[in-house]
Amino acid sequence: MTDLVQLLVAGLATGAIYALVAVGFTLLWQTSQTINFAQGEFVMVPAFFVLAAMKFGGASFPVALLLGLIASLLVLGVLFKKLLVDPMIRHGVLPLVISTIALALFLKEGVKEFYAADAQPFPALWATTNITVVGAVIALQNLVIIGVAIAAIAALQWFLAATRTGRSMQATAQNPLLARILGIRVERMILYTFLINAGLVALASVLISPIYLAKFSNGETLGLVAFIAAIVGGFNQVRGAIAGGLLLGVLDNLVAAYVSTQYRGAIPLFLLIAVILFRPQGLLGRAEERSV
Amino acid sequence: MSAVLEVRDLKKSFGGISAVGGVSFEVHAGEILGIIGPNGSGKSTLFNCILGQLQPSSGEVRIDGKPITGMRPCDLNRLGVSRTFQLLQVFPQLSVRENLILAGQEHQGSMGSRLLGRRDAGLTPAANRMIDFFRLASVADEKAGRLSYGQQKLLDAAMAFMAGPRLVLLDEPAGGVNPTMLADLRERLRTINAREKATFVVIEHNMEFVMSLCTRILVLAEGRLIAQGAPEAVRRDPRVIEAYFGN
Amino acid sequence: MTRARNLSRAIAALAVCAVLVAAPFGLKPYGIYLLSLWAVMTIAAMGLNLTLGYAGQISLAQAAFVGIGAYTAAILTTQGWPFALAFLLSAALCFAIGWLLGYPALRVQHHYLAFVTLAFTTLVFLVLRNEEWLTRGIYGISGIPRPDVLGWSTGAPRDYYFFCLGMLGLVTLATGWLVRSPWGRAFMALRENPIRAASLGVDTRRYTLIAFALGSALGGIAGALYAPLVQFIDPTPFALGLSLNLLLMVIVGGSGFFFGPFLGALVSVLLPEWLRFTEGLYLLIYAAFVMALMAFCPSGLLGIAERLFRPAAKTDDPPALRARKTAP
Amino acid sequence: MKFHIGTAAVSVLASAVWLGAASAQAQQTVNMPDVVELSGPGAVSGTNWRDGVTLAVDELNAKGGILGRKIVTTHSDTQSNPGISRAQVQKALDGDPYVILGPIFSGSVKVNMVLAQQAEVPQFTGAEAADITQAGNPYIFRTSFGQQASMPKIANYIRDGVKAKSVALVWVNNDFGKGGRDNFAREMAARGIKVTVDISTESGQVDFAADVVKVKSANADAVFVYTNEEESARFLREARKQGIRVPLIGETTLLNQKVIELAGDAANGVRGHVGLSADVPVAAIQAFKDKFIKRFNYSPDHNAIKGYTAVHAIRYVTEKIGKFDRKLLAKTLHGLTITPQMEPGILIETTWDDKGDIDRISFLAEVVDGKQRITQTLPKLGK
Repeated sequence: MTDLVQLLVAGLATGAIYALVAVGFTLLWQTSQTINFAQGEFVMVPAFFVLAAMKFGGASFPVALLLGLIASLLVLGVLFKKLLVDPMIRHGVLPLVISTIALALFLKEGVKEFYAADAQPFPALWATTNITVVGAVIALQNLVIIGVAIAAIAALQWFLAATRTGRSMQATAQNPLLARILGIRVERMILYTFLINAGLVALASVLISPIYLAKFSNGETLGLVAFIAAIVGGFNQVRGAIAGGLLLGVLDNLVAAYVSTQYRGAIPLFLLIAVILFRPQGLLGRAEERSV
Repeated sequence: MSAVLEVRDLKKSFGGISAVGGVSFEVHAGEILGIIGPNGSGKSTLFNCILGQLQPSSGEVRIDGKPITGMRPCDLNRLGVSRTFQLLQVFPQLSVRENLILAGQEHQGSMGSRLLGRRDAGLTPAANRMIDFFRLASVADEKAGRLSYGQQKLLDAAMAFMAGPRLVLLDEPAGGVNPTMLADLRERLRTINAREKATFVVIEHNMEFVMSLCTRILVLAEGRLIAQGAPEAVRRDPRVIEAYFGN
Repeated sequence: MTRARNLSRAIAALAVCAVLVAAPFGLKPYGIYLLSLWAVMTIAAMGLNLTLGYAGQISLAQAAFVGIGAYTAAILTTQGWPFALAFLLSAALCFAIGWLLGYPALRVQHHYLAFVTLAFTTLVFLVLRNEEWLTRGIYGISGIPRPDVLGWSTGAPRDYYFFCLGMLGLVTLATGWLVRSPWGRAFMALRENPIRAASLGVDTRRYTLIAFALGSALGGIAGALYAPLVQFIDPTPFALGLSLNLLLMVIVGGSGFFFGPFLGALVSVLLPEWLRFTEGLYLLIYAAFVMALMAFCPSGLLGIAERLFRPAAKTDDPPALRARKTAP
Repeated sequence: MKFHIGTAAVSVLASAVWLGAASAQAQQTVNMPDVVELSGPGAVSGTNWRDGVTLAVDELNAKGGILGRKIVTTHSDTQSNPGISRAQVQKALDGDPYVILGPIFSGSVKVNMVLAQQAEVPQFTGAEAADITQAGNPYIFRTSFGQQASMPKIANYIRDGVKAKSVALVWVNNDFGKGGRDNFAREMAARGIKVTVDISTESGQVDFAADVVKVKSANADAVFVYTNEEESARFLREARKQGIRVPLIGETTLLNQKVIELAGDAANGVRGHVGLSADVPVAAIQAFKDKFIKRFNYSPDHNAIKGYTAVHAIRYVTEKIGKFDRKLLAKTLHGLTITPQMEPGILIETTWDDKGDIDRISFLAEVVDGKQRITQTLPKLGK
């Protein structure tokens, strides 16, 4: 029982991170048909922005966090869109997939060559104390992660649904042409989604780095699981991504604990294949009309 | 005359909204049947249901009395039913000749012979005849993607005839084609109809084109058959006028 | 025009063959090894080019098939089976598995398919690593023998290079025949417009499965040649990285161009050598190069070549990329 | 199309010429190529090794090299891939080297030690997998304990020091961890100590909650953790969080300064065996560590020491035999003991046996408030 609670909380914490990353991933897909194979690296990089600001810029941690966020928005948001996505989007999906794959390699190697090849400790945002619930020891960090992630996504949901800009963004996602006719500044809306994605990954980065440590290769698995979460949950649904993320996080822990550690990596993949074959729109997703 | 194509009480609805609400008709060997109707009257849906692109909600489609409802498009085509699409559907990266050979190759020999046999599946002469017939000789080796719209339209039609089909369904063949070429196209269709004894069903907006081409006309409105008969009769039919111009 | 082109083509082809045959005599074992590796990788990339470039089905599973092929060959030959038999079995096995993997492709497209195949690669890696009784797990299989072909021992680097080159030659001829046959035409139709293809009697379902199976079989063949080349295999080289790498080879060379994989594999195999002077930075440079290429000429190096030498043919999207837009 | 073929032809030629040109050596130098993991999973170890080698080479060249010849060392990247490593070692051999340094991944070593053997070139590897020196290859030399040497030490410690009757085993499922795990399990069986739970973890794994839960529910007398640096740190944190009371035992890596730095307080109380590490209280090693940090501004791990000492050992033996003779080098090194008096760069007295395995003193240590403290020094096996 206590074990179960233990596993659930840990799983939810990890899952919350997957969710954050997956949400950004789906946003990009919806508004600009960008499948970002570098999404995992996007989570890895901001932590190093922060570390670099402290190491080279001699900034204090809070300042460094701010600088890191700004850098993320600029590099992973604006530059990513302007330099990589915009020139390529007209060629269709595949070239963009290819260059995000290359981008992932680029970011990894860049961090390895110019910062460090080994894992770096990352300052915690809050006291690393534990609390005990029905015998299970739960790190405050985990609860904060879950809380912040859910809050962030809820805020995003609200923004998309309730604000003018948010609705314009959704319109852009559903039918750019019509949106343009309706006088929505589509280009700007798309840019917003890229900024939001950058913000989400930066948030994920500072949330996990204190626990998972900052390392150039951290993105590899994270990005992959985030994709899977997005697809399993429902590619065209923000809440789908959340569900997918949490589900995978919990599942991973339960499988490792009660089934097999050697094949823990396989379970999300089976889930992915099953979902794609039997419910391509995802567990919570809407089916998209596909006809001639 | 026996019916080449029989449609019985065909219904198709998308999530409650009925696009085709119980349509029945027959097409006889050698005739050129036109189907007209205002936008959203269900013409294209009807087509796609007949041709297996969409699953009809209910009803039956027969070719030569043989039920083919829900048959895969490729098998249907092998039975000698071919079609053109409302929007251009050529293979832009293949040359005109390759497009035509492709249109015929699956009707030749077996999978094995298509791998090990001749590269053109013996269709070059047929393709060249088709090219001459549609006056595409000047661009025969160009990639289809580089042809003018009108030329692509001709190629599109030519592909439909490549396998010598018994029944051809043409979805707005006249769409976006300039008048001179239109007359040309009409002539070609007539000739083929006469020469190959091919049966045509034509969906068209262009009244003049339909009236001058077809031997019989069906009028569709809101997914139902509201009138049919010879071009002149239909032209005068008040229900048709109402359907088009409302009141 | 065609006769003149064919002639010069033949001459160029002969020139290349001459170079490939002469090369090992001017090279040290290292160079020969790299060229052998190039030949093997080219075969794998040709397989992917068939699936992706011609039939328009994106697949990230090629590494898995190279792995399956390599392990089949390694396990059987170290058990004393004749290479020829192991070789054929590798190809057959990959053909069968590839056929099965094709079924998802009938249901889903684009990124969905990419992720199914990606998942498959990772699953195969896990099996190779965890099923020690079969694959010796992380320890890998060593002492893989190089074959004797009709009494000709390919043990020495140069001999084995010629063996790989011969295989590459055969595969090239076979694939060349295939893509020019009605099958190849049907593949391209599948890539450019499956709906229209179906309406012309092309059995899209069957051709999709065939495309997957054949592409995978070539992957298996590459694997069966890779194992005796390195003479040791463990699961690590057959992880997702190789799939991505092969994908890059096809795209960089020019997806849908018959000779694209040759060039792509050449770049990917020799780049570290060319960029030696940059110390650790060559991966960075490669990545930057790929991104630039995608931005300016997504049809790959051969696309550039076409642009340069045939201004008439204004290179727009490469065939493989254009596909998706008309797909349902 | 012809142009395409043309392009290909040209590039093949170009590359051919290039490869031919590559690896030409000037006369009055000695060629000691280094083939190691600089990218991929092995990048961290490989980078340390490379920098250790670089440091040693530069020191020696500053003092005039070996027998008056400057050392030329090119570093090539195996990408942690056996296939590539074979290529790179082949290339090194084509350059007619005096010795070959690296690689570290035993998979890679298994591929190419055969090549070095055929070419009769001594190879100094950082690999620790047991079977490498079992094949009777007279040209392979370790630079640290093989797992077959270190695991008995840790096993004895668990039996006599910790007095554990049962142990939970956590290992990383890669080239390094699997070998250690198998040797460890064997030693446990030999000493009648029960392995209650055997948990494989992924390299790069971040969430160890499930693994720690399993360890807890196995309630063994001790936990043996054999994973790479950052995974070790993450595991320790999770273990501390879930309040594991039983002793956490490690072999070298777990007590590594890097792990302590990453795990923070969670590392306190960790005990185990330390073969070679930059943290042992030996003046020479501390001096090396300072030099290293000063030069590369990061803290070296044992792989850096492996590379550093290897180069110095080669220097010593070569000048001992007075000429550049590969066979003689290999022959002399077998059964040779080098002490810091003879060769300061060896850092600790080291003996190579007839199989190329290494023998050194080693240490039992414990992490006390963020520092590794040596509790006992284990004698060389030989004595």
